Amino acid sequence: MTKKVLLKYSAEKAKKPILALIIKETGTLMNILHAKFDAEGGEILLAIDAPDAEAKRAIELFEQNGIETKELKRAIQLDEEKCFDCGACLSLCPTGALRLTDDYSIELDEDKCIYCEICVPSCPVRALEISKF
Amino acid sequence: MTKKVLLKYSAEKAKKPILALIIKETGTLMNILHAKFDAEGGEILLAIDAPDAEAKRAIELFEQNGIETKELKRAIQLDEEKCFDCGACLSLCPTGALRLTDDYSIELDEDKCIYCEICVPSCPVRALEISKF
Amino acid sequence: MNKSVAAINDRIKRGDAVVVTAEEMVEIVRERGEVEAAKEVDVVATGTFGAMCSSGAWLNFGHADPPIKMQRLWLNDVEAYSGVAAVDAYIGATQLSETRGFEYGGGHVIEDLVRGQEIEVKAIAYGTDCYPRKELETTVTKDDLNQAVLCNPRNAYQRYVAATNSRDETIYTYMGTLLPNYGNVTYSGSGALSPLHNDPNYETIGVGTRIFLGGAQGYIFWEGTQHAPTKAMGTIMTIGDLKEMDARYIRGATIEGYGTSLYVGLGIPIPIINERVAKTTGISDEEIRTNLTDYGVPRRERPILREVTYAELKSGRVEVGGKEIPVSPLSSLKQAREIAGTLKKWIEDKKFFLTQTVEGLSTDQVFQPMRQITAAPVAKDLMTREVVTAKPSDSITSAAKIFSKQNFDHLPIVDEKGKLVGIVTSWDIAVAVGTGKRRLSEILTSKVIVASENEPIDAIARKLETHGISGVPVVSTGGELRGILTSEDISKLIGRRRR
Amino acid sequence: MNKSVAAINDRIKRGDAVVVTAEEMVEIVRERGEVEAAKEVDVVATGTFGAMCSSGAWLNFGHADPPIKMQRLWLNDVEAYSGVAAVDAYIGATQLSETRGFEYGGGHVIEDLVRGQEIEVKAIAYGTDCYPRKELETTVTKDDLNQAVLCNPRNAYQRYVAATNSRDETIYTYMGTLLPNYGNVTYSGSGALSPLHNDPNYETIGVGTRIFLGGAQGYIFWEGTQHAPTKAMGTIMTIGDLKEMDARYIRGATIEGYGTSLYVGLGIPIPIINERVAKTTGISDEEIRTNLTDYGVPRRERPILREVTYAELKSGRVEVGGKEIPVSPLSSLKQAREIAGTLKKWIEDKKFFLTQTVEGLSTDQVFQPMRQITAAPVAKDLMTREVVTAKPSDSITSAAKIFSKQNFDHLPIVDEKGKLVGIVTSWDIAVAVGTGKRRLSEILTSKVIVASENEPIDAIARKLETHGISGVPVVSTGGELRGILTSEDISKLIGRRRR
Repeated sequence: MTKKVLLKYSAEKAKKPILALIIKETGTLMNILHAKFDAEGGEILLAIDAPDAEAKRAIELFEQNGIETKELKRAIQLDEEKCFDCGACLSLCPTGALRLTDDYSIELDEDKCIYCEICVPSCPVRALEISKF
Repeated sequence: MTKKVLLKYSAEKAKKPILALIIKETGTLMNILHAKFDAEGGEILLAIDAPDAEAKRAIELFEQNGIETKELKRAIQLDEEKCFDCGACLSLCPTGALRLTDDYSIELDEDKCIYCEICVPSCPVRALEISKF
Repeated sequence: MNKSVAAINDRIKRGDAVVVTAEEMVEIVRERGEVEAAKEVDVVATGTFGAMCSSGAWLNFGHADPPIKMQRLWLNDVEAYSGVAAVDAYIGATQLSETRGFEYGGGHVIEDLVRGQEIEVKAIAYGTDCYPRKELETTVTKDDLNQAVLCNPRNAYQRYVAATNSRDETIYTYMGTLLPNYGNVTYSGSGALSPLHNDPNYETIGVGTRIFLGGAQGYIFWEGTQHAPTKAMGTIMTIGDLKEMDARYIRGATIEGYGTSLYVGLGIPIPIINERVAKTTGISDEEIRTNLTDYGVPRRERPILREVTYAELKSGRVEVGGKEIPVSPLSSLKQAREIAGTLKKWIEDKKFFLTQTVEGLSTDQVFQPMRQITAAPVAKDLMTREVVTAKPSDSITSAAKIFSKQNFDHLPIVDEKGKLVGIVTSWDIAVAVGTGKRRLSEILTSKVIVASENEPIDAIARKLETHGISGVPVVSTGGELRGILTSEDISKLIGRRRR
Repeated sequence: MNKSVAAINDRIKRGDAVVVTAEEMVEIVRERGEVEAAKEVDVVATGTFGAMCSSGAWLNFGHADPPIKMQRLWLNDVEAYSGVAAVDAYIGATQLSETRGFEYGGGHVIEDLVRGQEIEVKAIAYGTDCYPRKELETTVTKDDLNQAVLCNPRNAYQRYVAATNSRDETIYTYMGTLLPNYGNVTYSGSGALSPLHNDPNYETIGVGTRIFLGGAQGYIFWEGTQHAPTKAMGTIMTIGDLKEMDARYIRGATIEGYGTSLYVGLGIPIPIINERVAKTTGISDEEIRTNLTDYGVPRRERPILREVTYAELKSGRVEVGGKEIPVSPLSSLKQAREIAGTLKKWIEDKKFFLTQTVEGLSTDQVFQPMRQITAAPVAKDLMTREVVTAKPSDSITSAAKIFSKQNFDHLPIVDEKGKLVGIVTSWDIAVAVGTGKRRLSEILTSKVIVASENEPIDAIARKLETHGISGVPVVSTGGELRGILTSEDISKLIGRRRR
């Protein structure tokens, strides 16, 4: 199963190519879902598509390199029956996981979701739901 | 000043011509404003237009003849500014003192009023007022 | 022959239109027939001035600083409803003052607004980031309001029932004070002048009809609540600018023992577009019938005593059971006539033009009772059936023994056929012993307040309250004692309901 | 060239009418000009789907047996208003449930009614001779109601301001959740599709205009509250039969931290009666401007940051202070487009005909603030001006002495110019003594929640509540300490108000 891991970089760590180094070292497939990053540090959301043990090893390596990691054990759902595409959630989403399509529909790209849950109560018809597992 | 006196006759007293006798005896001017009367007894509303002492004497004579008397020390007013001629009072008035004219206006004939006050609270705009003196 | 509203408006513009009141039209149709009347007359002006409880006004106060989203608000201590946007509120005619009770209500607030008087506003709120304010007090007149619009969900009942009272006590109803034993009759509506009765088929009246409303020009914008055209009980929703109205035609009212209301002056111009409409505007008081109804029975379906015509009602006397009973109109016939006259003059003076409606009103809507999920309990559902009784011939001493063993304070006295003939209380017994009386027949109270087996508990509860008593014997229609119902039995029920 | 509504209706009847949506019309006018567009197009269909707080419904329940005159009533625990006749009531969109708070309100009751769901009805009454019943509980669906009519005092704002937030905390407003430090922008209205913006001169829109309302055919029956056509902020009152509506276009909503509302789908058909109207229906998002407003300032007059166009807003990003800020529409643009499309289809399918209005709407009405008789108190009116302060360089010990003599728990720390640099509490002192700190500079909290001298008390009260604090230093615009305001000072004021 794909693990979603949020990496938090401090300003100091942001200068080093830690991600590249770890990918090189482990050979694990890691997909960058979302990154928000500058000289002050930032966040990278990774999807690690590997057997459990291998994924665990990669996460340990990040920690050893001084990167804070957080495994996201959640799922978010947009109930399309309830959603009437008002977009109240759009501007609250920090990663662009919620976005407006060309025909003004709301679309949820769960890959980008960091489960901050700011959008959930903002939905006037409770069409956004977080489940934890 | 004219005194208004309400005479209450029992069935027994109703049979005797007491009013006629007293008028004859005293010579006092007494005007019958309103009467409701049958074999069971009833009421007569009198206006006695005589000096105080003379009127008092006449009232005493009624009492001596077993007629209950009640001097009406009141005045009723219909505030024509407030009244909008709905007629809620009309059917409550036991003596016809409140009546509808041909043009559907409410008219108050105070001479006929026995100050029962049933009409007062029935007026939706409080246009009927009783004052006591 | 057919005339269009546009053609009639052209005639009004030219000063050629023939406008008559509905009363005048009765004579014209009677004398010349509807065919001639339709040719001659262009507009018939109607009018009514009666208590219309389903009236109220939308008010907009403008924003306060800091802003408030009014959660609850009071106008001269009468609660208005603000369950809409921040500073919009609806004040209804029957809402009572929290300090002055029946003497002042929403209807009076509306009249005071029309009169230009200052109204005290108090509001509370829960407070939000955009509307932080939680309390507000100010005073306003209609001039301070952005909108002050009379907006009535039910006006101008085509006709209404006439009311009387079979009970042996005076009752206070929305049909006015009703004297005991059919002592009087009340009715409402202006008969031949009634706006909706002049076009009962809704050929000319509909959504968008311009009308006389409270002295201003207003509009019909929907069928009214309880609209029942097939029963000649049509109603309309109306709207008009309160700021333009005249307090002569908008009057707050107190209906004794019932509550407050609003007298609304309303007139509809009927364009005589064809002979059918000419005929319906020719309707006379003799032709408008209604049911004389017994308000002494506190049920949804009240017994009908007879049919009466508005002609009889307007005569001031109605026969009930061989007696001539005095009548109260409740609506002001004088003002109804004045309104029709004013509307006629407005049209003649080219100040008022007719509208072509944008949609008709329903002609087949019916008025249904409320859906109830539980039957209302009646006396026999709650009464105690096993009642110890005594006979009139029983001795005081034997009755005294009963009281010593029982836990209630009223001993019903029944005759040999089981018919209730009176009641004796422990206090009566005590007095009897003191004064040397021997038999119950000497001391029983024969005037007993009773309930019938099928009388609803709510009505009995009101009876107990009104008379300040703690229980009543329950009797059959034949007068036989069937049980006893006490306020305690009723409290138990209400306790169950509240759970 | 001029066309009459009647002629357009004839074309609709014949199947010849050219109907386009307001978005399509933008292109037509842009490409061919209004003269050609007026010849070609008969009707422009508009649409909007947004939260419209000033919405609600009139309901008639029919009479209960025994009858009740509802004095207060609740629908699914949301209070409705029955200050009118016995069984009429108005339920408003923003009225909150008494058991579920912000999660359920009048808007949800209305949606549930439209969906045909059962609604719990509870009512109480004071009881009268004609309406003896004092309590009622039942359940109803819309089918059980005699009338269920959406009747909205304010719908379809022509346009509305856009909102952002200067504060350093998230705020919850009727414009949605606003992130700190201009973190996002929200707006409402459908821009080029906006019904009233397509006929801003009210040449075709007025009393009696038939519209798409909640999926049914409804009507405009008056100007809406806060109607301000000269500011391009016109509004309308609307009515339509709830029983015929579709829950797709009538949705109860919770606005986080603000309350409940109702999303209403509304579309107005604009008959292209002349070239002026063709031109106004050609308006594009680029031409519709509105003010980006700072909702961080909790006052009636909120600062305006800049003007933005609906084109910018719809692009999803707006520039504020050199930064691109994400935007939320709040109204559903997708549903607005769908509504315009449905209305277009209804007309093409001869299911919907236009109306000739019976009266215009005001074109010069203005929206005034509330009349207030007392100025709202601000910080400087209530604050304590004599405040004992300390300097950052003062010793812990000297500060401890101040606490021993004073009756408050916060010691403001000011620099030599009187500027507030931090605050120290008695708890800080205790900890400092325990950990061997010496100077106040080592322990002071520099992030202090403050109030400004002219900040309204209501806003400060909310601040104290939100942050769970008992008082704030009051500072000048330059940051100098001017006083202290505690919740106690505020309670005293509120106590005075309540007397």
